[in-house]
Amino acid sequence: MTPLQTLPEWAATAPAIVLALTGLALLLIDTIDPDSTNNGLLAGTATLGALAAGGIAGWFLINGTGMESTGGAISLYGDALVVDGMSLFFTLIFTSVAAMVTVASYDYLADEAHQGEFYSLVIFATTGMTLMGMSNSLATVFISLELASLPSYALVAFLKKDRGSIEAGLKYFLIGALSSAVFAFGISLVFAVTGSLVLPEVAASLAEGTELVGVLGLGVLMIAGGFAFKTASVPFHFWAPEAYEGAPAPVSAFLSSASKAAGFAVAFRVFTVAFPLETVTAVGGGSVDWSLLFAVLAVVTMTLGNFAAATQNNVKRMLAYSSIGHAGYALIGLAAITTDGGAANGDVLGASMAHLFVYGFMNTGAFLFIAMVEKWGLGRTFEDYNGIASKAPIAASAMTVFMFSLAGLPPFGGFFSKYALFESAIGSGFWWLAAVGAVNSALSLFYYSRVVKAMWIEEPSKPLEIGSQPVGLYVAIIFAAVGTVLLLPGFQPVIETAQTVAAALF
Amino acid sequence: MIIEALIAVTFLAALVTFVLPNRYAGKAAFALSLAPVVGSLYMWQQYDASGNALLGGNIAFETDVAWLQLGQYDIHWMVGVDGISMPLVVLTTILTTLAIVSAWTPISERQSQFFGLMLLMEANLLGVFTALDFFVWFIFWEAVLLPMYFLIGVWGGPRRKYAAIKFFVYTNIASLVMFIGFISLVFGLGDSISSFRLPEIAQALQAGQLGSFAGLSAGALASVAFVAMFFGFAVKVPVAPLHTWLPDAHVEAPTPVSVMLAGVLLKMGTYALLRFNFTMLPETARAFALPIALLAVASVIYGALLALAQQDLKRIVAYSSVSSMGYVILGLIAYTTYGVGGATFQMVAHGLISGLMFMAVGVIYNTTHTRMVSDMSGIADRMPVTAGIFVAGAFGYMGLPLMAGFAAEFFIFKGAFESTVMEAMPLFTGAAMFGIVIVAGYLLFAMQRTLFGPFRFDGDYDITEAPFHDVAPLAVLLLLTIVLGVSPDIFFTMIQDAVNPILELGGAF
Amino acid sequence: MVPPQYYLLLSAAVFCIGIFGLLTRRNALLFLMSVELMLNAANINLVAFSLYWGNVTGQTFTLFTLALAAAEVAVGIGIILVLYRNFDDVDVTNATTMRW
Amino acid sequence: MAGILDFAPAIVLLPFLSFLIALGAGRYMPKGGALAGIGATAGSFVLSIATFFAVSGGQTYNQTIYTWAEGLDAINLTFGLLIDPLSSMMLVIVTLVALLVHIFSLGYMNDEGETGLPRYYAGLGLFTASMLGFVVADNLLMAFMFFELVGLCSYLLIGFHFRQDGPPSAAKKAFLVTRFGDYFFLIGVVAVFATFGSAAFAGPDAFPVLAEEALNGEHSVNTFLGMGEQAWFTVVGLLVLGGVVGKSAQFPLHTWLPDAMEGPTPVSALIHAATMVAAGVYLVARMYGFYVLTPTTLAIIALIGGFTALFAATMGVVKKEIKQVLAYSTISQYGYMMLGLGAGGYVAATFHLMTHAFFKALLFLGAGSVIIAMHHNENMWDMGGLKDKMPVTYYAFLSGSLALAGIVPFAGFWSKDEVLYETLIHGLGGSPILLAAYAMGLLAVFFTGFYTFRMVFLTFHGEPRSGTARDPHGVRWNVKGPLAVLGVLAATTGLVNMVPVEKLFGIKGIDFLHQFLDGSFSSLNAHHYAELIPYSSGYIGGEAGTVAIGAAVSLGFALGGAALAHVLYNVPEPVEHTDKLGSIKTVLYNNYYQDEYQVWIATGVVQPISRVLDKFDQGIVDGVVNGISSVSLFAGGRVKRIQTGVVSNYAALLTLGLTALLLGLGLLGGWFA
Repeated sequence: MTPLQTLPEWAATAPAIVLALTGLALLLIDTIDPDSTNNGLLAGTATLGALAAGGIAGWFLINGTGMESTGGAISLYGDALVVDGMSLFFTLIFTSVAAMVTVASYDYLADEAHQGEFYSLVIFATTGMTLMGMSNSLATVFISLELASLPSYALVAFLKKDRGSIEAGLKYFLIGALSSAVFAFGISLVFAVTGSLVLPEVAASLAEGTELVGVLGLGVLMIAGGFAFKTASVPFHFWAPEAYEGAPAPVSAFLSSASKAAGFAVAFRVFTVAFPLETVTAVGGGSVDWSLLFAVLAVVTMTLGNFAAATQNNVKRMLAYSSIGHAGYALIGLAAITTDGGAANGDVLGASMAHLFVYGFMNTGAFLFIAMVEKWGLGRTFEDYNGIASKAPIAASAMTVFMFSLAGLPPFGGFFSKYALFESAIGSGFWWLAAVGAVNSALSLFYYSRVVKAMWIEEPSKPLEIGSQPVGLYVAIIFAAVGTVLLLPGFQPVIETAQTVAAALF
Repeated sequence: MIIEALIAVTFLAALVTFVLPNRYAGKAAFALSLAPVVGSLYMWQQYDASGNALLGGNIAFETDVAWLQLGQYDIHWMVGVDGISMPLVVLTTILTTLAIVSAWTPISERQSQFFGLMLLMEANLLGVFTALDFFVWFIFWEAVLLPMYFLIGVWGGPRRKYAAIKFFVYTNIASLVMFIGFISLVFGLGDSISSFRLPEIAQALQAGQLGSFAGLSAGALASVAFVAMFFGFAVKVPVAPLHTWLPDAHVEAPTPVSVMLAGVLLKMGTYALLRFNFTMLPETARAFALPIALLAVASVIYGALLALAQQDLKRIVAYSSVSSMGYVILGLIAYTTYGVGGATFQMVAHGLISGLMFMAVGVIYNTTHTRMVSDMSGIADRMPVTAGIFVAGAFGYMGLPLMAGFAAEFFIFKGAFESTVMEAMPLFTGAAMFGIVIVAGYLLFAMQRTLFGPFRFDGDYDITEAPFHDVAPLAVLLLLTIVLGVSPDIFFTMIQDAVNPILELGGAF
Repeated sequence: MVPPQYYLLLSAAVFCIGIFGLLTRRNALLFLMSVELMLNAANINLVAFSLYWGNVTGQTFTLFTLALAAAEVAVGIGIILVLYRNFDDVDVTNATTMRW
Repeated sequence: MAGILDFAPAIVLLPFLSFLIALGAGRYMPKGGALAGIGATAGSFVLSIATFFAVSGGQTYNQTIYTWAEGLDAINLTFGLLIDPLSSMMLVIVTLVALLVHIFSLGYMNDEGETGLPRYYAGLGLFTASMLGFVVADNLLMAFMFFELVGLCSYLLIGFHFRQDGPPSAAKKAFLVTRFGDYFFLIGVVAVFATFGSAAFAGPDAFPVLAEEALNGEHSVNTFLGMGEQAWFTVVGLLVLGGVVGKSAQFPLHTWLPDAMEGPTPVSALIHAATMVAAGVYLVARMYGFYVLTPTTLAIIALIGGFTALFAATMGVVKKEIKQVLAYSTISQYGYMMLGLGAGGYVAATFHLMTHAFFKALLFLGAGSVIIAMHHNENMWDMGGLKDKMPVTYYAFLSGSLALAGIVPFAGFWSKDEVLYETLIHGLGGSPILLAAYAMGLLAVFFTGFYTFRMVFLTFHGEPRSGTARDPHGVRWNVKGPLAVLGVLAATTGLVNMVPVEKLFGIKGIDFLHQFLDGSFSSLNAHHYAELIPYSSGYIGGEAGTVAIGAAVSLGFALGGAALAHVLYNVPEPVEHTDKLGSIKTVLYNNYYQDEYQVWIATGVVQPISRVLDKFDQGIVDGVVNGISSVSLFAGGRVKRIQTGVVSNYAALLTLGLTALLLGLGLLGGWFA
């Protein structure tokens, strides 16, 4: 018996509500006195809000809200939203990333204008992501996706005087607009075929079959495209390198970790609930086998990401490409789903979620380290990183942890999450996907270790001076590093939860 | 719990050393590193196991607690030692301590980090040799590479960056291939196992539980996995032609690191070969006897001939390591008590002797600041003690009787000659044994040019006898070499005890 | 009544026009307009098939789409504004400081 | 009962002790540890004598005293002592020579003010200990191990003067060449273990006995590579023989020995007379029971021996340095021993081993004394007329020379004659190979006589040819003493085995050595070997006649050689007559270019190969490794080019990608069916 039974059902959306209120509160604070920029207060409020939402989500998870143990998923507002284990799990990812980002921004934005807007945008975007995780209808999917995207555009272009930031914002926006158009068209096509937008109903009507298989296929493909944009997967990835490189580093962290995860969250739900593989592979003589589609995307994405990352001179851009590569790994979660998979489907999907969870820590940490280096004004290329370890050993050690963990080396969290992913892929018979992934992570080791090499082994070309010791950034980075390390011994609960909640989708 | 204690103490020692000021780090690291030495010697004295840890023998100091349920198979924290790992544990602790002492002179900057990393590496090495769950083992296995990467990269010679990255990426890719091979094997076992505990897996394989996987029949799967794992470990050993990272790493690494690299890290490869390939897939190994024996002979002769062509003392010893490790492979494939036992004994013997040689080269380098044979001659005139130990060590390397090297090599030759895996084993043995002539060749040439003849030195350092703390480790190693050579049974009995079960393994599929 | 296939063809045509414009125009504003065209192609479908299926889901969703399109344009205009400030032009192919 | 033989281990341990003492405390001791060495070797000598008499009294000793490696489900590898007539005799020889060499060293090293004496005496001690360990070894493995240690000591002692260029190089060569032989020996050891599961010389599982039984089909052994017993035993025998050829400096591995003259002269004496070089021949005698089973091996041994005897002798005739002459004479003399063993003359060879030990030690020490006198000038052409200046040396040296040349009644005559006699009768018994070997041996006698007396005359006779020769440096008791002892021995040891006398005049029982070697273990005594010898004997005019003829002929040749030397060199002002040899001269001076081709093999073949391999390793093998990485980096460089930075292109590519997926899935994936 859990205390939740005593609450009304809408309370299940508490995380989203809390986030939304926080966002409003931030705007309020900013309007009360728009001139003085009380950075600490703003950052504090944002972080508190994020942590509160995360805490609630965690509490729900522990209490089993929306899971079998308490009577299954809680669906609200005419099935437009649904709160279940998966949405809560992803909420945890979004909020923790958001918290780290807001804390880090405390230093990063110290002498920027419009801080109130910044934090509120971050929080609103987080709200959108949370809703993406919950949305159970193509309509809410589209809306929440836009709610997450629009603030992101603004955040990327936040540094109005910085050409890089503007260019990044422009590209992100244009590609985003295009993708959302494609996405919307896809939705319209699916509606045309099924006459409904609510995911289960779509599935139901598909189960009865249709003669417009071609239209359905096109629609599915375009919807997949919309998600591919959000997750920075081929061929909708083009915005990612520039956006991540040009955007303020905390924003890059936010986008590459949380936004990507959000894209996967909604993709997982839409494709497993609205287009169950066993249904769509036998619809009206056609076979819309989207797992094949994602298998192709996964292979292309991880390969392209890793190969392109291998030859970058700019650490930030290298990380951008590596984050494309990781999108490829995560796609395995969808690619390895089979019609007769049963438990294996839940395992691989859960493994993908667990990987995104760990990725949330190590990748955010890595980008925040870059934020710190930018703060120090050292530059973004590998050469600029030479010898940092001699000045800031702790931060450098943290970055080393992130790099090796991203490469999937033990003894760090990335090893188990990646292993779990490949292991479950093998478990559902996609050993060749796992093999490709393994080869790619071997290559990735090369460019990740370049960063380590620069920091520890190379001699600084010019005498490097490190000014401040930004507290907020340090806190965030060390938090991320500790998380990354502890996720090796403590991986058990993560993978367990992820796979349980994923299994609930099938 | 003693193993956990051993590893934990070493980890703590590393952490303590990290935070110490540079000027105390060396001495402190030495003092701290005595704890694991004592611990391992205590273990050896208390050692009461029998049989092979993977094949149902009773395991000494065993711990086994469930850790992770990851997908289909559980991961346990399982550690313990048997006759194969016990000597290597002792070797690791002793060699680390000596290496630390030998590092006092050459390491002049960022000492606390250096010695901390040395201890960190020791802790991981202890983990590698004691872990009995695949994942625990693999985590330590990989974790060894990180300190090594920094030790070469930060404190190394002029081309250290290239050497470090090469070593790191090369060995990591090898580990990955090995990892894939082993995992596919595990999946081939299907539901017949419930965890990654090596004993469980080995016994399941023996029980013929291996099924088909990824469209491969059991036999094919075994072959593929065997090849993948062999490749992975062969890089580490290293077996020619996968050895090219070794000379670079050795030449660039500071001497104490070379000592650890040649003395212990290479043994990880042969240890793993024995534990995985030759214990878990004996039938496949026997089926591959011909190529493996060829590789072994190739490594021995090729490595020795390459050593003959070198001008850099360190490169000479580095290539001769390739040669010596070839003997180990030959002994392993022999599948006889003396063959496999001798191979295991050679791991310890070569650990001591190669460590001794590298240290000796290092001591000379500390004073001359060059390792080029052509740059000096008649050093023995100014550094008699060092030269004397150098000569003794060199003869140990040539397999002089009553020194550990001879015992190991003779065991291997005897075991390989009478092996039944192939009709032609005697021929391969004979071919490999020619290594003892070539090794004598290049070591004698090197000694004649550097140590003997009229004193000549192209350099402006005054050559005097090395300080006590440089020579002491050499003396200790020499003593150990002779002790092991005079009574190999110190380790050989327990080694045989652990090795013999492997020889009885029949065909599982 | 008009069979739904025609609506599909119409919307497809509009969508393609949008893509064509977006590929050929370098002016950011025209780019934006093309995107609007594509969104409207979606709207055509939604409305038409909402009629076809006899429910209002599609039409309601169309309203949302329109609103979102407006919001998108708002953000877009803002970005294009700063683009103009920094690059003195609204040509989207100018901003190429980052590549490869 | 604790018989004297239970102290046998002490014979080995005492010199080892002196090694430790000299090494550790030598620099604090008077004479740099010499006294310790002398005391130790004296002790060993006394014990050896006691052992010798105990053995002649019929006692024997064969026990395992230490298990080196205990095999679980496998055989043990052990150390043990085997004291039988052969080893006890050898013990006496080695300890005596070692003792005398130690004493002589006082004069040669200490009095000459050499530095590094502790190292020197430590080396001597270890050398003696190793050799003694080898002599008493009761199995092949132990024998091999001490065999190797002997090699090590020779390396250390030959290279004693490591500050010069020559000695280290000579030491390296000595170790390397013998190592090459030992390579085959080691394979042989391994093969013996693999074949018989035991490498014991004596006892129930002695491998010669097992081999014998195997050949008689009473016992089965593992053979390899699909060979039959006979063939396989031959192979094993030849493998072990490799070590013998190396250590005993037989053709073609003799090249290291002349260079080894770089070592201090007493060391040369030790190496040539009693230890290193003797080890090879002793090994054959030790496992003679195995060799007699394979006629092929015996024939090869005989041929190698005969050829080496002649070959080395010819090279000896043109040498300038006194020690060089002695070096080649050593090679030649060990050739005789091999000849004797190969020809089935077990006792004869052993006999020659003993006599040679004494007179060769004598000659080297004599040469050493001369060298001291000549202030370390070894060139005989700078000597001459020393006989009046240093009579003791002269007469002792003369005695040794007569023995070497094989002039009756000096030791060498009896032993060499018996070797040749055995060869002759077995050759006549129907073995042309042996006859050929005999011919070579006989011819060698002539050259031996010649170069020996050429050496004597040039050194001691005629007029002094240099200032130092006119006024030589004196030598003290510690030089003269050993010379005197050995001089007497060289003259008299022959009498222990006067077989010809016995045969001619029918005096029974004066072939003491024969009787002695017939004693003890049935499987190790001369009788047993004699039964197994695969030769039959043939005679010319009866046994006595053959003895007479053989003796007369060999004596005649020896005297002939001596006479020629007398004519050419025993004149006031001798000159070189080598020009008379014409082109042969250069060949002889260059030792038949043996060194040249061996050095060429090392530096002209092996080193280039290794350099090529090095290039290959750096270029190809490593190139592939680096190539893989650069290829993937290049690929990366290309892949990232699609990121042109122009957003319109992105849109285009995006659309293209979508279309491509559309088509791909439509055509291949079966969507839109």
